[in-house]
Amino acid sequence: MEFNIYDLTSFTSSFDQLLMENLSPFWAVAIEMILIGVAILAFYAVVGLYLVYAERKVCAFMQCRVGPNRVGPYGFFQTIADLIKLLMKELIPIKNADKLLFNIAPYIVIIASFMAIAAIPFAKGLHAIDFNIGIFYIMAVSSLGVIGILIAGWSSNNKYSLIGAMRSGAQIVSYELSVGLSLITIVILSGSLQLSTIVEGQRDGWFLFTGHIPALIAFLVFLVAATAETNRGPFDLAEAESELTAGFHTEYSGIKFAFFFLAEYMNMFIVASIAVTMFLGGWMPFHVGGWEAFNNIMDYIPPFFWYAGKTAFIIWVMMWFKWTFPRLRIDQLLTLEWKYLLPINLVNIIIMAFVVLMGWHF
Amino acid sequence: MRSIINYLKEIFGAVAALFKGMRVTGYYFFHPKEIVTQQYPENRATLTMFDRFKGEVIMPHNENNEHKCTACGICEMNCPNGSIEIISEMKVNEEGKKKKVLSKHIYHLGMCTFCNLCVKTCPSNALAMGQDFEHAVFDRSKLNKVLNKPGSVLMKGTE
Amino acid sequence: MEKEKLKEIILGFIPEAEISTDTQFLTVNVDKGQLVKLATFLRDSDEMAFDYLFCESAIDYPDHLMMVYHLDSTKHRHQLVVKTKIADRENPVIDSVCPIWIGADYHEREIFDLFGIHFTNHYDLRKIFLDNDWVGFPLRKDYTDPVNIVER
Amino acid sequence: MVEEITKGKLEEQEFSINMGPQHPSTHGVLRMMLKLKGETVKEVKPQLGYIHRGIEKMCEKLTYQQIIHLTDRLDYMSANILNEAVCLTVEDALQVEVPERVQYIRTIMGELNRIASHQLWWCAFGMDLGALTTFFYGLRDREKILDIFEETIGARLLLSYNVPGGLMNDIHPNFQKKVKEFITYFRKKLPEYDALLTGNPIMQQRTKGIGMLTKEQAIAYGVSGPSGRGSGFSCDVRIHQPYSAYSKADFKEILYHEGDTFARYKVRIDEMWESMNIIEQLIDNIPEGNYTAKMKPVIKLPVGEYYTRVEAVRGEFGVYIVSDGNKTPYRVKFRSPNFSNLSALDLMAREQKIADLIAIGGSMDYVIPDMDR
Repeated sequence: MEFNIYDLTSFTSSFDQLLMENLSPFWAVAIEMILIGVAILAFYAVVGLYLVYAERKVCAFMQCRVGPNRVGPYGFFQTIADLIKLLMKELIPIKNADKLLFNIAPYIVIIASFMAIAAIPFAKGLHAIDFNIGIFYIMAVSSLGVIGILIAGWSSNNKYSLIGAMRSGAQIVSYELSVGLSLITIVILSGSLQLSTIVEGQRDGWFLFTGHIPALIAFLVFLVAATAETNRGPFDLAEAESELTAGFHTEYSGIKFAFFFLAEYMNMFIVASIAVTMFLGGWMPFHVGGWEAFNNIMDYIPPFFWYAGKTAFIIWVMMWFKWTFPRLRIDQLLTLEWKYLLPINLVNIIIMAFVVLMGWHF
Repeated sequence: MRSIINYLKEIFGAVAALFKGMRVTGYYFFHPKEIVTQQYPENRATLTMFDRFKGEVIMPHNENNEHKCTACGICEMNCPNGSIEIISEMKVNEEGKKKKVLSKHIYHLGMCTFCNLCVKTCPSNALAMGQDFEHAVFDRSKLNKVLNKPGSVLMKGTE
Repeated sequence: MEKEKLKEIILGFIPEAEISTDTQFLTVNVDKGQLVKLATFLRDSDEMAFDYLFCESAIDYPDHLMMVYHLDSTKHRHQLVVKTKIADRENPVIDSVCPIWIGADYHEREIFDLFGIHFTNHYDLRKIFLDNDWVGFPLRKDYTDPVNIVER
Repeated sequence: MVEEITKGKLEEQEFSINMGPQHPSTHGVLRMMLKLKGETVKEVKPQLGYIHRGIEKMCEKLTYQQIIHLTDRLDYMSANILNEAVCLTVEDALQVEVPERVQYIRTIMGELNRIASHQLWWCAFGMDLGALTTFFYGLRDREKILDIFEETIGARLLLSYNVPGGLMNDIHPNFQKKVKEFITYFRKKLPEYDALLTGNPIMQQRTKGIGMLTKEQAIAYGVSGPSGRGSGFSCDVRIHQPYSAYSKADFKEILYHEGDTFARYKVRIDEMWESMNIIEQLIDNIPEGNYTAKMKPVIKLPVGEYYTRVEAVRGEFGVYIVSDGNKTPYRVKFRSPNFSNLSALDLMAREQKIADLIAIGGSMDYVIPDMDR
């Protein structure tokens, strides 16, 4: 099977060569970095804004409402208008707040999510850095955000914020475990930590299908744990609107609040991307063994669209969670992790290791 | 062993119940026909209020610019909030009798609680409830309305 | 239980109580010194079992204040009204029934706030609605407030 | 500081936190002073009075017809039932026999009001637990009732429909048809509530065994209505002292004995079914007749004291009128259910988490204007 038609590797590598030939290696790398940085920045802003829009539309439809429909057709520019509003809003200085930490917290949160995006393979060749420990890197970086949340809660000089931040800390420390373990299950199956290898390994079938039941369980566990890790849905204890008014970002206004807000949606995007890369074959098209014609048609859909579609689906599922379920209490949240997800996960890893050892996977 | 079975049962039961809830929201997501939102300013043309809707107190006038208010002051007395003020004057009518005539029926919309007592107690049915509900104004003083139209007179035959 | 029978039992316990049976509920007028004694009896005796204080109010009459307790029995489903006169309008003091019916707590705080009746033995007698520096007792008949009360 | 920590001098401290008056889940302007230890609530001190309007004082200056519109503004979610209470008191005092038609309509309106209120409670309770979608489903269904009200009465929330002696105006010709339509509609939608929230394991974990209130405590604190019935306190005035047309309908009192938040939740859900039963029994049998009894334009109650108990949505509502024979009452006391229910909050919320406090508050269904009066 060949699907080189949409292979972007040749394009990116020729561009790289062009720069390398004409410039010193230092400048070539510098220009590449700037270009990639700008591209990611733009991508980040657009995706973040439109995820907010998507969330508002999705929840509106689930609630028998229309959702934003005033700014532009179907309210398409609503979030851009919101962003402009947030940019122009006053940044309220908080009395007795720790100025340095208070100002630095939103940046930590948003930088953490920025860094994670760099390692995500969007399509063949459309990949900023292909680490050999890619998945490990994403896990490490994406969990940095909690430091920002803790700092925000601590420095706001507000008891609600503090409670929210502490909840968030406890939550992420525990759920990081489940996220890691469920990904390790797939790493066992693929035998690699490198994201490009993992995606390539799913050429003949996504890991969700080839890995039998253990992969399915790992996927479900990952979905739950990832929702928890992004402070969303039924696990939004750090914000817990009805209890803590707004939790850790109670005292933030204007663009600083927007940073938290954007980072939340980008984190959702990142975990959805990880889920797609690890379980649903990344940018690989959907193939059914034996159906050549069907597979060929699938190949004509560009890999980026495959990737985006799958990510959108996962994000939609996470939104579905959020708009259906009530929030858990902090002790129940920890019970769910330590009494249910973690044991299931550990057993699951052993089963997966056994399956791989015996060669029972496809 | 039993505890493990119970443990698994618990998990599956919970997941099934969660899925039941998701089915409800999922159903509405895929059925945009169930949307109940009214597009308010756009549907102004078709939006009709119920006949009995209590939007404001009005004084109906007929085509000859006549109303039925005899300035008896019962509505003013019955209003619990003091939102009605009646200013009347004594005038000599054609028969040479002195009679109370309404000069201004002042209605403070901002103080009205729409309890319907003025309409209910009016002995000559001079007042009614109007269906207009868009009362927002930029100045509070605009909420003080004079209900009788300028130049209007008492309808013939109303006592 | 019939009003007459209730009357008999209460008179047997406190002979000097004035009881009227022709009102909606059986009404017992007691001296304020005997209130707690009567209340304890009403709650604890098996025949009475008035365990549910559903309303407690005060009335300001020109020469005295009146406390009114509306009682219900969830066991026998009979009702009773206990009334107590407080003669001193300047410095009204009465024993709290809070230790007997804990539900009286908020009602007594409200009465303390709006009538200025002081309850002894109440565990947490604070103003409930008004500010701590509010002067006067609004529900009394002689209360005047030229700013907030507009007379017509 | 560092020395203190290393010497172990710095003990764990309780800290106090203000919840409200501006807080998303205090359902109005209730302010609670909490003492917390970590996430555990050690003490709740409610502070009232943020919308104290002195309605009892105002009533002393108004005639009996005018009082009605003030009772709307107590528990605005059960306005019709509160109106009815005042009307019943006046009618009792004057010994006026109201037409049977009026009694039927009052009962139906009251039950519709109860359903509407429980629907809003359900929305808000879901929101308190963090399930935001419930809010819209509840309001969507409540809209149908409000439309029925609007067509007949002309108002949606502050109804002022009852007047001493009868009703403000007769029911709209469409009324019966619309009510029946609503009941068939809502019988289909109510199971959806169960699927979305009642059966949800997260919700059940959040509510079962939380905020315990025993029957004895409920009676002692005077916690009535659905909150009291969740503790097994049989306090339904509609059963024990039937008024209006309740004696003509066959219905049962919803009682749960667990006394936790989930029991209170279930009582309200079941009450919606039961209210629909009552309406269905009465709606086709509304007798013909006048919509008001003959009343004098100026109502003067005979000297004396009058007390009426009705079952409002949140519990037993009482009107205590002391008359000195004038056209205005000498003293009016409203026994509001929320006021008594609130006094038990501290007892229920102690040693629970903050999130539980919100759930308990939601299950008690507070309406703040009713407390403050």
